[in-house]
Amino acid sequence: MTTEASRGAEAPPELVQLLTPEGERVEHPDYDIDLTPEEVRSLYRDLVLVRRIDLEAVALQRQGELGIWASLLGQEAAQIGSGRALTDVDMAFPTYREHGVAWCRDVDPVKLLGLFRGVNHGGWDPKEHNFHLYTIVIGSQTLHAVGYAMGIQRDDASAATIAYFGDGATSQGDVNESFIWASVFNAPIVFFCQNNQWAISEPLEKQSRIPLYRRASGFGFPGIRVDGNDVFACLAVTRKALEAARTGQGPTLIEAFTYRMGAHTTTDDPTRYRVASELEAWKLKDPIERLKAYLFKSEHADQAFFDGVDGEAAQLGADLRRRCLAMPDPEPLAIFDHVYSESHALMDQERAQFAAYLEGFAK
Amino acid sequence: MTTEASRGAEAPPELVQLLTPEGERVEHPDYDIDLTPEEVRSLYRDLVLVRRIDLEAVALQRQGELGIWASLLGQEAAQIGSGRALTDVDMAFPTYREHGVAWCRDVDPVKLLGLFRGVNHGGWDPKEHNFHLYTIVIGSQTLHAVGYAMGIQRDDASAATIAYFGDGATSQGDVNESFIWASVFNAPIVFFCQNNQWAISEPLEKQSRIPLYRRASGFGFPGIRVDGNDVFACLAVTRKALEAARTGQGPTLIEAFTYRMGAHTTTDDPTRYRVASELEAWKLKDPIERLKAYLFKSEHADQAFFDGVDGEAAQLGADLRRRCLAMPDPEPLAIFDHVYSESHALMDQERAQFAAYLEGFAK
Amino acid sequence: MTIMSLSKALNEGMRKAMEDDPKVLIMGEDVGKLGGVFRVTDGLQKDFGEDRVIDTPLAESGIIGTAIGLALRGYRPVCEIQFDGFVFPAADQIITQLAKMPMRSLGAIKLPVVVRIPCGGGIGAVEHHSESPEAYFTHTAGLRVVACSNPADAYTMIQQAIRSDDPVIFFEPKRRYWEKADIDTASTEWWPPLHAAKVVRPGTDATLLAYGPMVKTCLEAATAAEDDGRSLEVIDLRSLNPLDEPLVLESARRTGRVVVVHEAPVNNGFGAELAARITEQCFYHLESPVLRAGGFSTPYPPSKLEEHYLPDLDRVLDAVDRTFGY
Amino acid sequence: MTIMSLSKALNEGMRKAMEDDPKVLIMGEDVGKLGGVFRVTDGLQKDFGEDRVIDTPLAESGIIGTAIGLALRGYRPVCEIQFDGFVFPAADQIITQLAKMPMRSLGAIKLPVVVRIPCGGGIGAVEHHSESPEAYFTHTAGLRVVACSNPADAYTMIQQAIRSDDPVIFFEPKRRYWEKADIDTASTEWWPPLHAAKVVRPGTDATLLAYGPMVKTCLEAATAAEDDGRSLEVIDLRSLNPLDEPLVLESARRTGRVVVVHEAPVNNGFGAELAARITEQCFYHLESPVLRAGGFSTPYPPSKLEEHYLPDLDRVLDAVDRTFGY
Ligand SMILES: Cc1ncc(C[n+]2csc(CCOP(=O)(O)OP(=O)(O)O)c2C)c(N)n1
Ligand SMILES: Cc1ncc(C[n+]2csc(CCOP(=O)(O)OP(=O)(O)O)c2C)c(N)n1
Ligand SMILES: [Mg+2]
Ligand SMILES: [Mg+2]
Repeated sequence: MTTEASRGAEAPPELVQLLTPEGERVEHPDYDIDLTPEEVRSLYRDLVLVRRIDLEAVALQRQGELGIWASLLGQEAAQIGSGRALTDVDMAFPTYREHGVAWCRDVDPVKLLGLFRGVNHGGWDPKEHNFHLYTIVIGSQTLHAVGYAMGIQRDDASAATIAYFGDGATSQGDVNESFIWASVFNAPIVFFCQNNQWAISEPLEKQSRIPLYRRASGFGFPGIRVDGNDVFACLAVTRKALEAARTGQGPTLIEAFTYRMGAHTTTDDPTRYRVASELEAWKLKDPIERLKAYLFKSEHADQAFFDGVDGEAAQLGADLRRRCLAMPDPEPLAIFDHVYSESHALMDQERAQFAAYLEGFAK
Repeated sequence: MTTEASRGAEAPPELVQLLTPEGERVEHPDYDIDLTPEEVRSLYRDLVLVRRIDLEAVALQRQGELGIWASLLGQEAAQIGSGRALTDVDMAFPTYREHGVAWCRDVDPVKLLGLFRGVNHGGWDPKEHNFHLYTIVIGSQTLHAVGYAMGIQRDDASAATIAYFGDGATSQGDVNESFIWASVFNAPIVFFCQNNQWAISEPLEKQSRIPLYRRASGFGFPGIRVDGNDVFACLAVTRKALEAARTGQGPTLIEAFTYRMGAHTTTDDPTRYRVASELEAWKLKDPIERLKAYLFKSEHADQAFFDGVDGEAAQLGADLRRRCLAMPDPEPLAIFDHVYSESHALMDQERAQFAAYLEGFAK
Repeated sequence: MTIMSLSKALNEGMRKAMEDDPKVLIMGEDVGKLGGVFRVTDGLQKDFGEDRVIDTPLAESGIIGTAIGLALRGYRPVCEIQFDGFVFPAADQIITQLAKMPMRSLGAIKLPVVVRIPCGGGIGAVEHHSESPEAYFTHTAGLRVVACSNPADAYTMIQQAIRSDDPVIFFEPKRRYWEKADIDTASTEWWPPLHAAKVVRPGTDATLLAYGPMVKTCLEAATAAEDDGRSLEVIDLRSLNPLDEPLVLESARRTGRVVVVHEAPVNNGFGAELAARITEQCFYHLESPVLRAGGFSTPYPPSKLEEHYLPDLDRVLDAVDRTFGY
Repeated sequence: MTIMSLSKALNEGMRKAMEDDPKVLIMGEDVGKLGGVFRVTDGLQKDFGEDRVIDTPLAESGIIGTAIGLALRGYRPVCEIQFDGFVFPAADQIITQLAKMPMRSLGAIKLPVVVRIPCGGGIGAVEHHSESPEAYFTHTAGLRVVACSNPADAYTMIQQAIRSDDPVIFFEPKRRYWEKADIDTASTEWWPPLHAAKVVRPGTDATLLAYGPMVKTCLEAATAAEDDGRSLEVIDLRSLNPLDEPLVLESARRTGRVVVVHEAPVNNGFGAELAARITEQCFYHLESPVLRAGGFSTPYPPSKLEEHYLPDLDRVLDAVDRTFGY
């Protein structure tokens, strides 16, 4: 099995790259991007801040403040690049790991912690941010995203939908059905697959024997592989795909070739199934380091800027920790809230009975 | 919508054909077949007899002897061609329409009638014929077929599995999951899709915007489209795919491009959703007519032969009718049989209670 | 007033809902030109177009999953599952997403999705075409589950279900599709709430609880029982979740004898919930245990056996007799 | 004798089954190198190879569907569903194929497939990781449904389930995986049949019926009740379908009071079936209705609320008190 090859450190030929691991800008025949120094610095800031949020969450879990956490470590560029390609009217459907995209959609980071702390199952209003709730059942959200895109068509709106999912998710029936619906209805959607090489302990070859972006060809729409650790390339490729969707050209599958640098979640132990050398190889392709190198070389930023961002990050982390600890626990009777949006006899009955029961204890 | 184009009468270029609708033998770079006149006549006989079985079943349904029937009219060549490509050790997983394949697997035609008459849900022993029971839930059997093929691998046997399904089935999650399993495990399986242009009232473009055989490319294995009304081509293409499977070269998807000349089932009314001209166009491509024309031209058969086959068909039909009417109804208590293969307290209890209840009436 | 079959009443109800609200969509397999295999959506695509009456690819999970997405965008999809036995590929989307997403969102999301399921046996069909899967859904919190039993209710209940902001699993009694009744679609008279049960025949000696196809069977049983001098009350539950408990309990206390009738297998069927609930709350009023006349705890048999499998007038009366044996 | 956790007991049981029968296979997500997220299959791939311990693609329908195919070829697959809440994508293959194919074949086909499902809450997990979906399967004819509650049973029951020629849904009490007990794997002593229930604590005043994770909770409740001078009998059902009716009914008749305890939502849960069945057959022996202490009829709540959602010692005793209120 070509384990190394299929998730190896050297990028396969067909991969779109605009910024090398060494921080060199390179050209690509079909994709280019033209950013002001200001915009590049802003992307760098995004990357650093979301990594900091992630690190803080991992720490909070270690200290028992969160039940579990799914780290995005290593996938910052894929998430910020695609997330910044979205316009306000576009709608995003995340998995449980898109903390970077949430950041781009202005979801207060502390709201992401709610479900991992166990105070709720989803703490923000999707409509407010055009960012759907995290979905834990692998692949389900891809169908929701296509349905939403069909709604956009019926509204005659110029907007697009983006559905996030992982390499493992590509094996689920729902994800493949979403490809079918999207192509048959020519829905305005971008399928953004973060191939981080692993589905918990299973390497990519347990899900596919060919590069994932090629899956789209079987359904009649374009698929493309992008360097998922290159924020420029992710931004450029996603922008183009979203624009195609908005202008009636239908779906695109983007495979962001990246790496899950951390454990699957804080409860996972990767040493049981993958070799340390793999991580080392990928560290050389770190999405933040390469952008930092580029900013230095291009003299778009100086030390003061980097120090500033680091300081901001430190503060963001401290602030997040403080507000996490301050999160109120839900009331016992909240168990019965929002199960139905209209009144429901059984909910009223069980709520009343449980209230009386708790009363009894109070006495 | 290119309705006509996608299920039009003129065969698309990429289609493998060895016998034209006019009965001319043609060459194909990758596929050929070398049959003795005897073998060709035998294929003709198969086609005529299964059509006769089908016609008789339709008549039986009209007369109320069957609850429903799914006709194979027009798909004889796809089924006989692929069915005759199978060896005894190969295993076939049909839908509910593979009466022609059942014929090739030596399943007594009257046994096919059981489930349509309502005396059972499946009347033959799959192991005895290496022909699985009919599966009504669209797509489910494709996963069973892949699992069976994985078993063949574990047995180190030189055998293959063939999974039958329709154009509509390609939209089901299960079918796409079966493609994934097959490619990841390189299972010895042939996916035989009879694209008869319709899923009840839905034309192909409701399931896919590209030719179905191309679906395989998204999963990393070969897909090929064959003229489903050409028994030679179906035999040649299926043989090659089965041999590839048996020799460790993994799965192949075959799209047999054909046409459902009858209603979806005897309860369906196609006039509600398709134009008569479509059927007329396809009649010119009838699988039996073209082989008959070939046999005449090649002088491999004379009128006496054709008369003989017709006589055999008439007898088969009469015989089938007689034995259908003679089928015994199941006993009431059979409701509880075979639900579990080992004894089960609840079955025993309910069986006893119901027996007593029936007793009560007897008295 | 117009004489209408149950299937036509559903068709008219959906038509009305689509006229009243442009956000209402119909989606499913063969619901367009064909009008569905039971013609329940007949003519709707012709009149409302392909954007509002959508022939979908052949995949139930896809139907429910995309319906959820459309609902998130503000639409009100009415999904047709072609037959009861084909709802299971959609089980995950219904149970983990449709039922739970509103609570997941702390109320920010409403999912006004109706899932229409023709259900039950008695039409001589092949496997998977005669099942009664309601218990899978009554056990799933977050769903409302209703079943119509006659044309008039079909006409009003489908409209109420479509208006509901919660997901509704809507069961249609297949074998009653062709039953006719006089319906006044113009009538502005008050409609009973979607979740209200109905006493369809008052009685004093025992209560028959039914829904969907078994309501008619129970009414016939009650008529037959009358000749033996037994007065049976028949209640059409109409709604399984939530249950109209007050009405059911009042009747149970009054008659002291209850028989639950449904086509689904008895084992862990909805009848079990009714029996447990009624017994808990009417313990001292019951002259006999709540008995269940239902399908046997086996897969649905070949159609030649369905007359034996399904509860019929005799099986219902046999159960009633047994309640008098205590 | 070796001290073993419940998860280790399952692991040893499967190892034994694989040694005894080369046709036994393990399949599922992450069951190989990782040994499953709960390590229940730890080390099995190393010792039996990738052909017998199969890391599958990430799709539950595919897992069950291909397991059926392997069974048709003569294998005995043991499938792991990673968490209770992820069994639903496989619902169609389990309900329409695994459960019904043997009957469909008139007995020509046997499907010795085991579906292992870690179930229940109490471990502070996120959504979909704490559910108790047993009622969906007890209502599905053709399946055998069992639940182990302790290491010793885990060791024997998993082997018996694998030996069964019928499909078995095998529930494992997640939060009890780490509970330890002394197990004599060498012992040749008689094993109770897979479908036999067990009186795990004899008592005279009331009967507690439980299975899986709630057995321990009920034992604790019985101990606490003793101090109030109440003698509670605790029965570990072990098998939900078929049910060990004789043992359950005998106890119910003897004590006259029964409380059913499970984590699943009460509404149409398995407790409803027990209540209906017991009441029907012990009507004159019951001093009070069979009461149910279970999860509320809502989706499983965020983990900060699970201690309130799940029946605990107090909720069980409260139900017991109420049976004495009649
Ligand atoms: C239907 C379903 N099955 C199993 C799981 C358990 N599970 C959670 S994450 C995961 C792996 C997902 O891998 P991938 O799609 O590559 O996403 P990643 O976690 O790598 O971002 C699995 C199996 C689940 N959440 N949903
Ligand atoms: C899961 C499922 N959904 C719906 C149906 C109802 N149904 C029976 S046949 C059919 C169309 C199948 O079309 P296709 O796959 O092209 O096969 P064909 O009948 O044309 O041979 C449908 C929707 C079913 N049997 N199973
Ligand atoms: Mg991954
Ligand atoms: Mg077709």
